[in-house]
Amino acid sequence: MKPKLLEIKGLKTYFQTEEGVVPAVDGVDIVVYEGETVGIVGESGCGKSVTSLTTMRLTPGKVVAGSISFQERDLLALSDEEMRKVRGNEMAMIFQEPMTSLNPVFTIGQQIGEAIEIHMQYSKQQARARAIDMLKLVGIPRAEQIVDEYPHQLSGGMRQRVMIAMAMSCNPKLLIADEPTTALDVTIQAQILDLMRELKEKHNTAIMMITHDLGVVAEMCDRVIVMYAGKVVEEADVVTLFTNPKHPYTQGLMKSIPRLNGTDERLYSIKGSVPIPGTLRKGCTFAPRCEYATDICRQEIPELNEIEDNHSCRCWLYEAKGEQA
Amino acid sequence: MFAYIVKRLLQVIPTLIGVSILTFFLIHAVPGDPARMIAGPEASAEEVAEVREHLGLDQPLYVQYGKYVSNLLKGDLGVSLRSERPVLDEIMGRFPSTITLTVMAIAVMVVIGLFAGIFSATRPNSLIDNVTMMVSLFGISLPVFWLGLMLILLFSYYLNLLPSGGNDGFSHFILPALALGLSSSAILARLTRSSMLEVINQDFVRTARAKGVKEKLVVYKHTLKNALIPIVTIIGLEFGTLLGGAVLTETVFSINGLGRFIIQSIQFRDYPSIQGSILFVAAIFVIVNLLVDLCYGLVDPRVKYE
Amino acid sequence: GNNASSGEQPAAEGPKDLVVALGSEPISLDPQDASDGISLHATELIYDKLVTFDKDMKIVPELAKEWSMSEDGKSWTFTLQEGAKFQDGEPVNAEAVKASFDRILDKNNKLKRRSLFADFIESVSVESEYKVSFQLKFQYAPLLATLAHPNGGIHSPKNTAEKGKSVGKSPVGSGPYQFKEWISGEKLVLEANPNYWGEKPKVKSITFKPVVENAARSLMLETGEADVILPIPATDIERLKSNDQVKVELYPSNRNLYMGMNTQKAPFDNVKVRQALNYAVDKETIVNKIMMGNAKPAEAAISGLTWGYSPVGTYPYDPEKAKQLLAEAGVKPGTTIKLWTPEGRYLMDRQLSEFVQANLQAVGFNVEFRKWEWGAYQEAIDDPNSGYDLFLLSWAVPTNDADWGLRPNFSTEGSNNRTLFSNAELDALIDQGMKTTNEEERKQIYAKALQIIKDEAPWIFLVEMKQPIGVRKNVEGVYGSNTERLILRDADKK
Amino acid sequence: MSIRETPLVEIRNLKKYYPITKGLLKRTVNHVKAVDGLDFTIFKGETLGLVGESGCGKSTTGRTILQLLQPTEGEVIYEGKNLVGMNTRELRKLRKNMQMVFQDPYASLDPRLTVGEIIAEPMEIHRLYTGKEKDKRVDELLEVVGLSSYHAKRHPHEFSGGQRQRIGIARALALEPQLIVADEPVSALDVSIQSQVINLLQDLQGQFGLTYLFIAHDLSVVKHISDRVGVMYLGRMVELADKHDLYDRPLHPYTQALLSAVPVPDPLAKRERIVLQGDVPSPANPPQGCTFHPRCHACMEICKTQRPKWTEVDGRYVACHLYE
Amino acid sequence: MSQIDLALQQDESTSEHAYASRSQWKMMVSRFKKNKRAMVGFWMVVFCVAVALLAPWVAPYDPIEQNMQIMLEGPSLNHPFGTDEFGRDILSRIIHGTQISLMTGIVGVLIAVILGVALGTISGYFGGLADTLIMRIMDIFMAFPSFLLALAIVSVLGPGMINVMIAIGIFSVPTFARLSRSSVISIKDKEYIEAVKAMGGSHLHIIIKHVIPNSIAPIIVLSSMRIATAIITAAGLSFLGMGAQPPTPEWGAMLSTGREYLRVAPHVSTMPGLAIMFLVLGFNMLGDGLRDALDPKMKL
Ligand SMILES: Nc1ncnc2c1ncn2[C@@H]1O[C@H](COP(=O)(O)OP(=O)(O)OP(=O)(O)O)[C@@H](O)[C@H]1O
Ligand SMILES: Nc1ncnc2c1ncn2[C@@H]1O[C@H](COP(=O)(O)OP(=O)(O)OP(=O)(O)O)[C@@H](O)[C@H]1O
Ligand SMILES: [Mg+2]
Ligand SMILES: [Mg+2]
Repeated sequence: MKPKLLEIKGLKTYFQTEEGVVPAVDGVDIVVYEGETVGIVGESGCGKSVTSLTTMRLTPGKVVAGSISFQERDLLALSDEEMRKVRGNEMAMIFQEPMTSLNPVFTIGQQIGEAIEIHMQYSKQQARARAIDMLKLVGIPRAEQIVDEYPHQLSGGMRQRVMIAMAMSCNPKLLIADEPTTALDVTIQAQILDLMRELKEKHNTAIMMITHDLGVVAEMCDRVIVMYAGKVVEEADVVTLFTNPKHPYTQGLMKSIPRLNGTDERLYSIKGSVPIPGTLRKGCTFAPRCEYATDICRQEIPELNEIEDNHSCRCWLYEAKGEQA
Repeated sequence: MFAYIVKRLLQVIPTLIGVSILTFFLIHAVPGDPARMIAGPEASAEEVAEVREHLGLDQPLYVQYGKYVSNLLKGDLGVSLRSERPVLDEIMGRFPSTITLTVMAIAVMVVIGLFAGIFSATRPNSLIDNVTMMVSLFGISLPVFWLGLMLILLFSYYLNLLPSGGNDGFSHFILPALALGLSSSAILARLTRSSMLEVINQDFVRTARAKGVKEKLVVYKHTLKNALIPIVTIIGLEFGTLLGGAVLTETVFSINGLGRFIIQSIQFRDYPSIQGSILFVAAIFVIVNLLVDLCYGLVDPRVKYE
Repeated sequence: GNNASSGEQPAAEGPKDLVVALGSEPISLDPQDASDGISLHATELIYDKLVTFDKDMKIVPELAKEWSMSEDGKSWTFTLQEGAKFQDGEPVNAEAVKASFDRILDKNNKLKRRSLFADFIESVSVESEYKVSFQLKFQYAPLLATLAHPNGGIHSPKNTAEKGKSVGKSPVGSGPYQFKEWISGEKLVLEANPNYWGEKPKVKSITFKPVVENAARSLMLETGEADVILPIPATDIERLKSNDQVKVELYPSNRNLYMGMNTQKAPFDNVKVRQALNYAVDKETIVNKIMMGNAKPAEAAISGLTWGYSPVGTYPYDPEKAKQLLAEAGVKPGTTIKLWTPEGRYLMDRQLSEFVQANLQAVGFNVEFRKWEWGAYQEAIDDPNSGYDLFLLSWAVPTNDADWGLRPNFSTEGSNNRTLFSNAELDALIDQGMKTTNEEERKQIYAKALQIIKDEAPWIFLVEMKQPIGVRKNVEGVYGSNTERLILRDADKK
Repeated sequence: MSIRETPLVEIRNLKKYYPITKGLLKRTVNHVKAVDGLDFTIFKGETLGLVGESGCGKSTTGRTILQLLQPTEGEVIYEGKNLVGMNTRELRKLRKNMQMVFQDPYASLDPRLTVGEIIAEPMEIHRLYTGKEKDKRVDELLEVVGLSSYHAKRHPHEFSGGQRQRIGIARALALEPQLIVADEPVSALDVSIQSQVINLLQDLQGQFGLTYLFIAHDLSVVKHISDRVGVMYLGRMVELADKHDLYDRPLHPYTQALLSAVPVPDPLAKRERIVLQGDVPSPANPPQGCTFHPRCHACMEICKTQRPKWTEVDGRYVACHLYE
Repeated sequence: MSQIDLALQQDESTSEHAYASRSQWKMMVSRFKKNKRAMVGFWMVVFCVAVALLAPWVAPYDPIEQNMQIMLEGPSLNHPFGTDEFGRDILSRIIHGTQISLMTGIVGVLIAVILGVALGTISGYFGGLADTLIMRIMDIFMAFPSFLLALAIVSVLGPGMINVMIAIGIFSVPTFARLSRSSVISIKDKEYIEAVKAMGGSHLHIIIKHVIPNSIAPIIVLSSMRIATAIITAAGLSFLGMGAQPPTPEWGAMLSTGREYLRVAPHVSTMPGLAIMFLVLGFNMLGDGLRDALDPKMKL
């Protein structure tokens, strides 16, 4: 087994809002091994982005519990200055919205070059040269010109490539990609996913891939983590998860998506809707929507247990190992 | 960029024409007969008619307007009824005081407002932020003329530090510029704060942080430059407020500027002077806003390509 | 300098600028066309007259060395100083004097002060280069006093020929100070005339600044920004008196403050209404509270300092009587009248008007109030039909003679008759007074006239003013004359 | 299939150009050819899916058919009557028969009205029901879409995205329309909610015999719900066919690429993927000839100059020189 | 019914809990109430309104009756704010002045709101030529510094409070027109408007029932802030002698006349200045709070 690159344990990130405390991330454990791609799926608002931002220590929320160790260093214990040196260097991130994630008033070259200047101590000219190289690497045509252009002059796909170029410019060990293709069309998405795969192979970068698209997960990831309402509910390698999902939520999710190669029969649907964080009652967060919910589900929160090798699930149904729904 | 400048310049023309039409008709809507005023109280009806004819006031309005504009293009704003000097001369004689006052007030506004705004925005909801914003609310609520009086009371009467009026030198402009600039600086502070806060929560700022950019640079490079657009706009607009406020400030501080000239002209019913000076101020304001628009091009690369 | 202290430069060469802060600015520097006191403060310096008043109001020579009167008193001959020059280099001679007077006598020139002279001067003729004679229409007692009026300043004929009406903006006379620049609303600068024929001016320049705000004016005096201020606001007089940098003088003035009304217009065409207004106003309080003692109630239409004065008495403050008279005249309570006032021209003018407003409200009028800046005000009240019913104004008598105190204001054809008052008997008396030479007889005539004026009440008679002038301690030779001129000719600044 | 027999709406040569204006005088310097000549028929009772990438003109098509946008050219024939150029009065009456369901469940309901008012509004406009009857009808509609009558008094912001979408559907049903244009009705919804709405739409179609024009960019969803599917590219329809034909045997190179680009939620499925180069060009200056040719793997010389015809091939339509 | 997925109906339990049944209005009120600054502003305004309404009863003295015996007296028990140059009680004058200032502010802004919203709505909703025309005209008005525009208008109309209100109304029209235009534009393309169009709603129906109610929030916020500006502007015009004429107890005019006594009796001009500030501050704080409650992202 490859060495652990990132290990998040029992992470809780809460927000103080007008309506009260919002436990956006409420007990998340994630391990990322070197060079692998881990997918995090879950519905809108389940805490995927907050988890990734907390890892970068960029969340405005408050980490109330847990630890994040990256290359054996406790990120939560670093000083701001030390953390700044990790960011963009060993650990980089790309965001969902390529339209808004680039600063409109600086040129592409300035923005890519910035990280290079900071972390690699390059001069302006050197940084620019490297920026051009990076643009070429991510398949941007006319890189020498594009480098002096502004984000608004580029299309969405190009901008996302720029974001990737920026993230990859200091050869990070870990790339956190928060829904990198959600805003893009399928044909462009295919381009970007190809690019990411390619880069990963080339640089042996581990990727933490956040998405709600099970298709993307299936194509890109080695391992998958399913989140629901701030918690990890299931974790398994990609094939196991798709062929043998355990948690009722994961099962429902799998059944409810229409498939290109599927039949015309009615879709399965999980009743009810995703709870708003902070309004949860006690018990399993999925219990109100769960077909199999029993009294214990409504009373107590189950643990995330390893029910098979490398396959964990947070559900009362599997409290006794091996038992199945 | 050049094409953009030309385009913007061309866009100003209709506005200026509109402005000239508006002032022209505004003044002509005034009750009272300018001919009568010029001819003097003892003049007979024939004499008044003579003056009217001489001034072309018997012609239809559009003809008068045409003449007015053609004179305007020659730089001729007419002759003051009061001083019998060309209005343009009267204006140019006073404009330096007004522009000195306004520019100093802008300086006050920018220095205080920008600083306070950034200061607040970088510590949102802290005690200091709340105090700054409360103070700026007070600032906005202060009438300029009252603030001026209070400054006189304090600095001229009680402390005897600065002159209370006149326009013979820099020191004479300090109090008026403070009075004029302070409430605008409060507005600027609030706007700077809110636009900084708005920008600071945007995705690209997060991107900058994710790159490992130093916090100082995040604020002053990535955030401020983006927040600058509304800030520059408000500076342009506040220039108008300051020009308007100059009327009051000049009165309070006995500065012989354009504002006071306008007041005097109004009190004197010196129509050519009112018309000329208001047009002049409006033109200055339009030009300043044009310059502000051009500044966008420097601040925001997206503007040029619109 | 007079009091030579060591190390001091000769004054005229020193960089000395005497700053004079006034309540408003001159209207015109053409003495023949200026009817406001402020303008005359300045023209007094630019122009010489044939004769002038000295500090004690005695008539003394100025451009005229000597003069003589014909037997019948209808022809006067003046012998001029030789060698006097106008500021543009033209000689001051009989031709120039004639040209100057011909200018004002010519009706077509429409000069504001024409009636001051035209009523009695028949013609002016040149006797020889330095001898000029005046032919009068009748024997005119106050002739010399009238010629001593600043309006009698002699123009450079070249300048009037060239500039016509705009002489008021670029004046040329033969006085000790000449025009330098005038930035409207900011300052009027006169500089010493290096070629002055008489005693050389002592300061290099005199700058008049209009400072409307009373408080600002006082402050300027205190800080030394101004060397002379006029008027001192009543509220500041006491305080300034205790300032050892400053001299405060209250010069007597022959200015009477009044509130005029359009006597041709209802309800003011009714003498009862006019009297009622006089009863309604509390002059004592005005004097004591508003003027803070710097005035006294007017006991006639002219001041006690003016020759020909006799105290005909004030209307007592009697609102009940006023109401009764109004009722008799059929004026309904609540009748709206418009009161206009200048602000900053006279001591406490606006306050006084507001007080009068309250007095009139108290007897049942609804008084609409409007205040003006002086310049605009003058124009506004020039036309009796421009909308006012009552206006605050004052009259000082620069000739210091009852004739000019009454004729312009009360004779039907009077140049300043804004009240449109017309009374045949009074017209006759004024005419008579002008033509009578016997002093005793004249006094009688004016006593009668003043009585008629009081009874007919075309004015609300208010107060006799004093002229509070503030001067820095280091300034000398500044005083206010009875005719309410600020005399700066001998001003010197240490 | 019988549903193919009666046309409900026929669209002929439909074009919608948005002017690009410049300068103070708003001179039109160019056009965005958002929809550039569409010909197709929607049959009674069917679901016609419309897919394509962002900006290809799907929404514009839907809105132009409903006359919410004035077409630049072309005809929309509804039951024999051309809607284009019809006077406002007549059109307003016909509007009862055609309704729309929107993409954004947050923006499509007036936040100031209660749910009851929202659903009642179309009835008020057409003066269909009044008073008690109207309230009863609102309750009925709420139940039809799976909500309860007590929801009527609430405001939209009190509902989740999926519930709001159902309110929007209830409103569309209020006038008992024949045609519903659904513009990406599930794109904004969470995966687990999406299927609820899809199922609802399908159920209602069965219940009320509705005809759908179903717009989406998610090919799997379109496939699931539609009978026939049209593929758009840059303002033009490139292919239209029965969904099985289309998905199993796409003719147009673009359709092929599109289908191959969709990530399949099956880690074991290994597929040959056609990755298209470049981005979708701007509809303001589309490429000459076949608008797809710069990205096409099967591009021929003719494609660069000539616009392919909309031709019928084996009962399906395609616009490609390969099949002419 | 049977065909409907029954599962759909079972989500009440969650929705019930998740979306508390509070109306939007109530939510705004509670957000407003939580904002301390806003509440202070609100009560300041309420206080002033009450003072204005009750002026004849709460003012201890007649505001225009002169009593020269007690002129220019400093604050005392009898006259908490002192007396002015005519011995009038400054407190009473300020109390009566509240009426004038409030009236001027409110009426002036009302004029602007009515004209501005009408023009802005037409402009934003219909677009095209009407839009271009209206907005160009507004641009022309905006080309004048607003105080100067007000001054020019008053100089044409003549001094007096009614004319001041008109002037304030006119010079604020462009601001309201622009704001309501921009919010109408942001609303008119909302899908719910399109939905109404699709169901056959007329333009008038859409404007009255949907566009105006939804675009009014920023207008309300702007109004309250604009009332503050209007009050200051009116006071400024009076200060220059273009507004209220004596003996009207208008704050700006009081301040203006008081400055002659700045030295000997600073309270004469200080008090009305504080009054202006109090009322204006109240409206500004209220406006701020309203903005935060109605739409914190609003750029005002
Ligand atoms: N700054 C914040 N303040 C308060 N609550 C927040 C904040 N950021 C996130 N949250 C809340 O935390 C929860 C998790 O948000 P997060 O962005 O991680 O979701 P997500 O899984 O990334 O969803 P999506 O798929 O929509 O991106 C949400 O309910 C959100 O409302
Ligand atoms: N009002 C408008 N003015 C100008 N251009 C417009 C307008 N509306 C749409 N367009 C342009 O027309 C083209 C088609 O737009 P449309 O909204 O129909 O696309 P779409 O296929 O629905 O895209 P999406 O999937 O993003 O909703 C786009 O290029 C768009 O920019
Ligand atoms: Mg997210
Ligand atoms: Mg669309």
